[in-house]
Amino acid sequence: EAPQGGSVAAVENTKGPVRIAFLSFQNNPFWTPVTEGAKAANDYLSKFDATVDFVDLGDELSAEAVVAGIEGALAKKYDGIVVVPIFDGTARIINEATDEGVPVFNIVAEGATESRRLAFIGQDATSAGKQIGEFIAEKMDGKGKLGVITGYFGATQHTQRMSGALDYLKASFPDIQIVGPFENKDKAESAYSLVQDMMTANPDLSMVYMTAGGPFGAAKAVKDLNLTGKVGVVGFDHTPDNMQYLKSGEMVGLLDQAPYQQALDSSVMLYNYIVAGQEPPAKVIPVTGKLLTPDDAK
Amino acid sequence: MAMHSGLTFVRGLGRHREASVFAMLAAVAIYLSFASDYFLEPRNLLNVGRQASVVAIVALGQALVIIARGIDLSVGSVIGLSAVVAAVLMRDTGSEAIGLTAGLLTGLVCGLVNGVLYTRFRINPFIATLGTLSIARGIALLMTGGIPVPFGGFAEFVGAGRIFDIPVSFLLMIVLAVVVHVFASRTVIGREIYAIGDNPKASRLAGVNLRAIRLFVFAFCGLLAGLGGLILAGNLASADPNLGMGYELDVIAAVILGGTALSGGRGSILGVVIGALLMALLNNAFVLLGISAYWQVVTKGLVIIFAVGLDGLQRGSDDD
Amino acid sequence: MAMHSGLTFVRGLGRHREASVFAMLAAVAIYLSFASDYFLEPRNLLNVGRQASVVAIVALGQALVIIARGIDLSVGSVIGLSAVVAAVLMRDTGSEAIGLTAGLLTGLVCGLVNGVLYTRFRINPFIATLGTLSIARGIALLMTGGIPVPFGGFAEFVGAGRIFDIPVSFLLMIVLAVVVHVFASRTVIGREIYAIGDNPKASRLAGVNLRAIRLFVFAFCGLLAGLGGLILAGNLASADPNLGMGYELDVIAAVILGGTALSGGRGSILGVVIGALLMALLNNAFVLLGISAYWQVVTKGLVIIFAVGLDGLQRGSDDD
Amino acid sequence: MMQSDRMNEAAAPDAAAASAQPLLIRARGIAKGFSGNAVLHSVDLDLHAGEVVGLLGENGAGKSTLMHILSGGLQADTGTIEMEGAPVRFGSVAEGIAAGVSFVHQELSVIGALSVAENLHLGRMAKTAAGLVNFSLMQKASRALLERVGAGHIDPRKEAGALRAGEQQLIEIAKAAARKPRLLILDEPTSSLTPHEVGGFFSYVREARAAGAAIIFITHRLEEAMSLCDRVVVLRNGAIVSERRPAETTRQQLIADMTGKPAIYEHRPRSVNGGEIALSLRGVSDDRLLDGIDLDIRKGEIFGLFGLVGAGRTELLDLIHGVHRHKAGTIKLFGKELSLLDPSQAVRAGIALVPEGRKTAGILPQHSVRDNAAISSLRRFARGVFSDRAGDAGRVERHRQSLGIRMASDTQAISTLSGGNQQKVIFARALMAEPRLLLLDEPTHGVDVGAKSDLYGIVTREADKGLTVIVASSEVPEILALCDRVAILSKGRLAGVLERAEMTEDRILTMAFKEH
Ligand SMILES: Nc1ncnc2c1ncn2[C@@H]1O[C@H](COP(=O)(O)OP(=O)(O)OP(=O)(O)O)[C@@H](O)[C@H]1O
Ligand SMILES: Nc1ncnc2c1ncn2[C@@H]1O[C@H](COP(=O)(O)OP(=O)(O)OP(=O)(O)O)[C@@H](O)[C@H]1O
Ligand SMILES: [Mg+2]
Ligand SMILES: [Mg+2]
Repeated sequence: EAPQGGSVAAVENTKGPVRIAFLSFQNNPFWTPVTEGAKAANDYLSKFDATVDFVDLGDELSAEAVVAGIEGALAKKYDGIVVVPIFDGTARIINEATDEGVPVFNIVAEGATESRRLAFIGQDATSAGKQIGEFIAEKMDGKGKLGVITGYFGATQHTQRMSGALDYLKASFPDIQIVGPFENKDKAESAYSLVQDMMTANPDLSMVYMTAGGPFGAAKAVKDLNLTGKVGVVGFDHTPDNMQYLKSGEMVGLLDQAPYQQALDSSVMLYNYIVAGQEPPAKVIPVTGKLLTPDDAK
Repeated sequence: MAMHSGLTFVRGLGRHREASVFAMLAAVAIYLSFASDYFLEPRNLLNVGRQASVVAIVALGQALVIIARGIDLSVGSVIGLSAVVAAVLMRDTGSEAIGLTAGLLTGLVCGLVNGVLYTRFRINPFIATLGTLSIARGIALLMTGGIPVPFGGFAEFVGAGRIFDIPVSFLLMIVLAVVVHVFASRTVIGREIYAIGDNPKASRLAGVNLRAIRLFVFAFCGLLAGLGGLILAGNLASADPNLGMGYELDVIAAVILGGTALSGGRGSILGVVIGALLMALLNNAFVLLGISAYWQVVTKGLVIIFAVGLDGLQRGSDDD
Repeated sequence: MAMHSGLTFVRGLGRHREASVFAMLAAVAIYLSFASDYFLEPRNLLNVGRQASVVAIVALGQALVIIARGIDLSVGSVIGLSAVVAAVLMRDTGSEAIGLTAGLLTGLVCGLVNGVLYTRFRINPFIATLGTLSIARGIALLMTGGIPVPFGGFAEFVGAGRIFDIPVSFLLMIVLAVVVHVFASRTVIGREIYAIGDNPKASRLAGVNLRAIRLFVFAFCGLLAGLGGLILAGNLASADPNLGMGYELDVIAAVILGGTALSGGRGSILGVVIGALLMALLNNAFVLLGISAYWQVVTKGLVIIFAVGLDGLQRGSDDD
Repeated sequence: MMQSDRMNEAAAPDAAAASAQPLLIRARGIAKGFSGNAVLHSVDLDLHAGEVVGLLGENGAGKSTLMHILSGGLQADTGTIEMEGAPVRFGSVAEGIAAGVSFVHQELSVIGALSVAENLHLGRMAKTAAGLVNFSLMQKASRALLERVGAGHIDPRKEAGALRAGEQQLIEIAKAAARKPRLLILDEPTSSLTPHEVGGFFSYVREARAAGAAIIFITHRLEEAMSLCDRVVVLRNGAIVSERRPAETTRQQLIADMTGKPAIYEHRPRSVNGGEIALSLRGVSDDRLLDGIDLDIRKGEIFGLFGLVGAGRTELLDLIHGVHRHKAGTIKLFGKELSLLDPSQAVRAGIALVPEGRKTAGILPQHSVRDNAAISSLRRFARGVFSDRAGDAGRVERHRQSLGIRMASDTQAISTLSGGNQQKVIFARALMAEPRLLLLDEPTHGVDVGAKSDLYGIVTREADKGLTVIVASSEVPEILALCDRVAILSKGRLAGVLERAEMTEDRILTMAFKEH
């Protein structure tokens, strides 16, 4: 039977010890459930003579770090790799690993270039953006001003989340006027200042959409400007800071990516493939994030 | 009368290195006051002041370090570590006083470590503080497991509060700038900081305690970075271990924009504040004018270059 | 005989500034060869070499800039811009030659702009290149709309290919390091670079063309950053406008770890390569040993400090 | 091994005058070497309170090294120092200062970023009750101090970096004076002073002597040593070879003590009248100072340029060398008009410069002697893009011999050479560029008498071979010893040109004051 929090059960191991490398980052609370998911997979699979080694690629997210990590895992002769490839440019090394007989399972986000990974489980950033866009449109009643703050200009995931929402809104709700986007480099303090300035130039702003890090900075600005209830912030990830403002009402919508489940399921599916050749159910396994609203936080 | 002294002031500026940044600041401000109806609103101006305050406060310390011919790359990480230490201790002991004191002390200790690495172990400050940049960030991450810690109380008042509508952090910046200005230009230690930056060897021969002064500037810079961390975390009511990441470049840019020479010995405190204000003003301008995304990045670079380029052209080929 | 010349080599190193980084590199390598069964595998060693290659190649150019008493903060952005220009032109013209040439030229032009800002407009290189850092990144974003462009062909071979199992980029780095070493130590321009870093005024009076040499080092650094961009994008088969972000600190750290003085006039090319290798080795160690992210950050700082601290302790108080 | 004319202290009657005063410093057997090269061999030196001792010696004899040891800046390898009978060992300059030793260094080291008053009080600034620096008190004290050393005209509020070299030198002397030293060491303090400033400085030294200080005065100007000192000690190759009273000796004798040979350079009449015009200036002006300079200088001529401080000699040489551009007029080199953008073009056109200000404009401090000497001629001897390193070694060796540069090896850092030897390396640099026109700006600053005559000989020899030389100097004897003709500048104007036959000290000085 499937482990708690996961949806896939492991098959019997007839092959002997299996070693899986789980390559991920750690620089903010988003990664905490990912790490926990990997640990849970290790605990669960240890009963099947398999280990899942969590390998930290550090606190700076970049394609080069991913490439170096996979190279390292290949050097260490792991049987399979779960990786968070996040960026374009990781396809080649993933293909190389696959060619060497080491299957690779992508999770969370992957670059636009197709690779021959075993499968990808994660949220499609563009459709997540669209999901949030629909939510925003509903909240704003199809009109008014929406401020947009993105993490890094040019970061694929951030851009996709942004355009997923904005393309949808532009097409369906032309009365929603968009302010921005501005870059906050994933910094909450920068989001705070940006919201302050946006409110100065657009006193009638009613919603702020944050595609990446630091949404709670925007929420704090709304709170300090005494605009709770008048201006809402929507963003990603159920981190403690964000949740706190969901409770107090500055944050009106938070989409998550079910990171724990992604980590756990991917490890188990990869294990199943290694020991029994069992293919994952699809090449791309979509995860629909859970959109929390203030009602859920109470 | 006022007109006349104003003119003298401007002319006085003309002779100084900070003049061209000041001119750029004025130019951007004048342009903005025409281009946006909101720019001149007191509330907006005060926002700009608040946004500049942390960079300016940390830059005050950095300026002294650079005048003394050092450099401190670790300030961004020290901001994060101090905030985290303060928040964790506040949470665990329940005492605000302990938390805030510990936060400031953390900054001080980081600065002292930098100073000792430089003066005792003779490690180039660029490398020494690049090392502590990494170590301080790592400790902050280890202490929190990467998860922000809630932070509030008095620090929140300093970071986000207002007195008569004026942001407390902005007031604090003004006070500190005046204090550091007087310190640098009128106290013995202040003058000795300039001396050792200009000519360390001669200063030592004249009896200036090189080690003590160097240790002092790094410790002071660390302390101000610690204060900056408390303000920043207070503003957000949350101490994130990644707080302040990348601040070192902003802070150093403010110092150098303000006319301080990286080679030491020269620099003005007024200039540092102007430099920090220019950078905050730019970010404000992007939002007020709604400049399109990628042009923001380009414009920022252009303004930085122009701000200093004016000065270079005016000085002509007198150096080297 | 070999033993003896080996000893002479080590003793020769002892007198040089890069010695302590080399010692650190050796220490980490020895430790790793015990701690991990996989470290000494040729495949892993070559991986380390490949991972060091881009930083090392760009650091070769940066070293010359720093030896000439400049600094180039824009290299990270130039990496990104060059890659993007090459990829976009390759996509639009369908010609690899045009794309690659344009990529290299982009780097060269960025370097020339930095050089002109410094020599003609007399803008402090720290500020000038901080400006171009922003401008180049902005242009890369504008050109691509923020979306990575696929990139392949010959560049992919250079970035990711292998000749007899040896990564091409590593071979390229070795060749370039030898060329730059010979250039710096044996050619007229190379020796003039050291001279102007040591005393610009005296060099100028002695007949060294200060402007030309400064322009040259910035242009050359830009060119190598452009090459670095092509390799990096080639390795990833994708040109991301954010490619190379933050590289400037790694590159400068490699240069300074390798014993080059930020104050100019002094520095070794061999040292630069060692510095870059040390940093790549560290990252490799983290992956091989499975060190947790937060400890990685702390360890990295400690190793940087130790690598240079050994040297400082050994030299004692000879400066100032 | 070394011939010694040393006075026997107990027996010498003239020593009695000095020793009427108490013995302040008694140094015995001081020896010092740098990485195996002995620089001082067992030096004994006595200094009495209220005595001015001249310390003479060739470049590299070890004068500055000995002084560093007395002041705590360096530690002797062997030997003892007693101060008023008690053994002392200064571990650092600070300890020396605390014991009353003040050292005015050979190389200028004012803090350019600080005001004159701050420079004078660095390390001991006065404070107000509020703990701030008491600027008004410091300024008052500074005025008095500057007055004492004959520099009353300097405004203590001025930034020290903006002062002339001579004025900076006076600041350093005033700084030492402020400490009321018991032992005052002056290492070539007069090398950049004007004759007027030297006068003020001398009266300060006499005053300090009257107040009971022991003073060591190092100089390469023998006249100064003869007129100021009570006793003159000569150091040669790291050992003291003579001690004499000025009244009882001659210039020639001192030179012989220093160099071991009695030679002194005498001007040799030369004729260059038939030669072609090498350099021709017509109406050359800049926008600051120089105004309509007309000059014709012949090939092979040694042409002097004299003037008071700020007369514009350096500025004129700078224009010829392309450091600055002239704003009006023409400069022709061998009939070809020069319009130089940069000194690099001047060097390529065959113009080499030995600049004023060795430390700031001359040496590359982190480079070896060989690299320093070769920097101007890298391109001349390049093979393709490569520089001729091996050839450099040979060329440097030749110039080391002909210029008598004292060094352990040419891979030694130039900053470890004595001041005068550094100057010779800069000379070698200019000669190695094989110029057609050699510009010398105060070329013998800090060069010892023996070497000076060597340099004069070399300049004359090169001129005989056809090199054209312009010498800017503030020392009339140098002009008289070396030049075939001299132009006198006064406040940026050409006050006149004197032929060899017309050159006398009086006439030269009178013309120099023309515009004043
Ligand atoms: N740090 C050092 N390392 C090596 N050699 C040194 C060092 N300092 C001085 N020397 C050598 O010691 C010798 C004596 O130098 P010193 O400076 O005492 O000469 P000096 O008599 O003052 O000459 P000058 O008249 O030129 O100033 C020189 O040959 C010099 O090269
Ligand atoms: N870059 C400059 N800017 C302004 N004034 C200058 C500059 N360079 C020189 N001067 C001034 O021009 C005058 C002439 O200087 P110059 O150095 O040519 O005189 P000099 O005859 O060589 O005398 P000395 O070298 O003894 O000072 C001086 O008063 C000097 O202050
Ligand atoms: Mg000397
Ligand atoms: Mg002069």
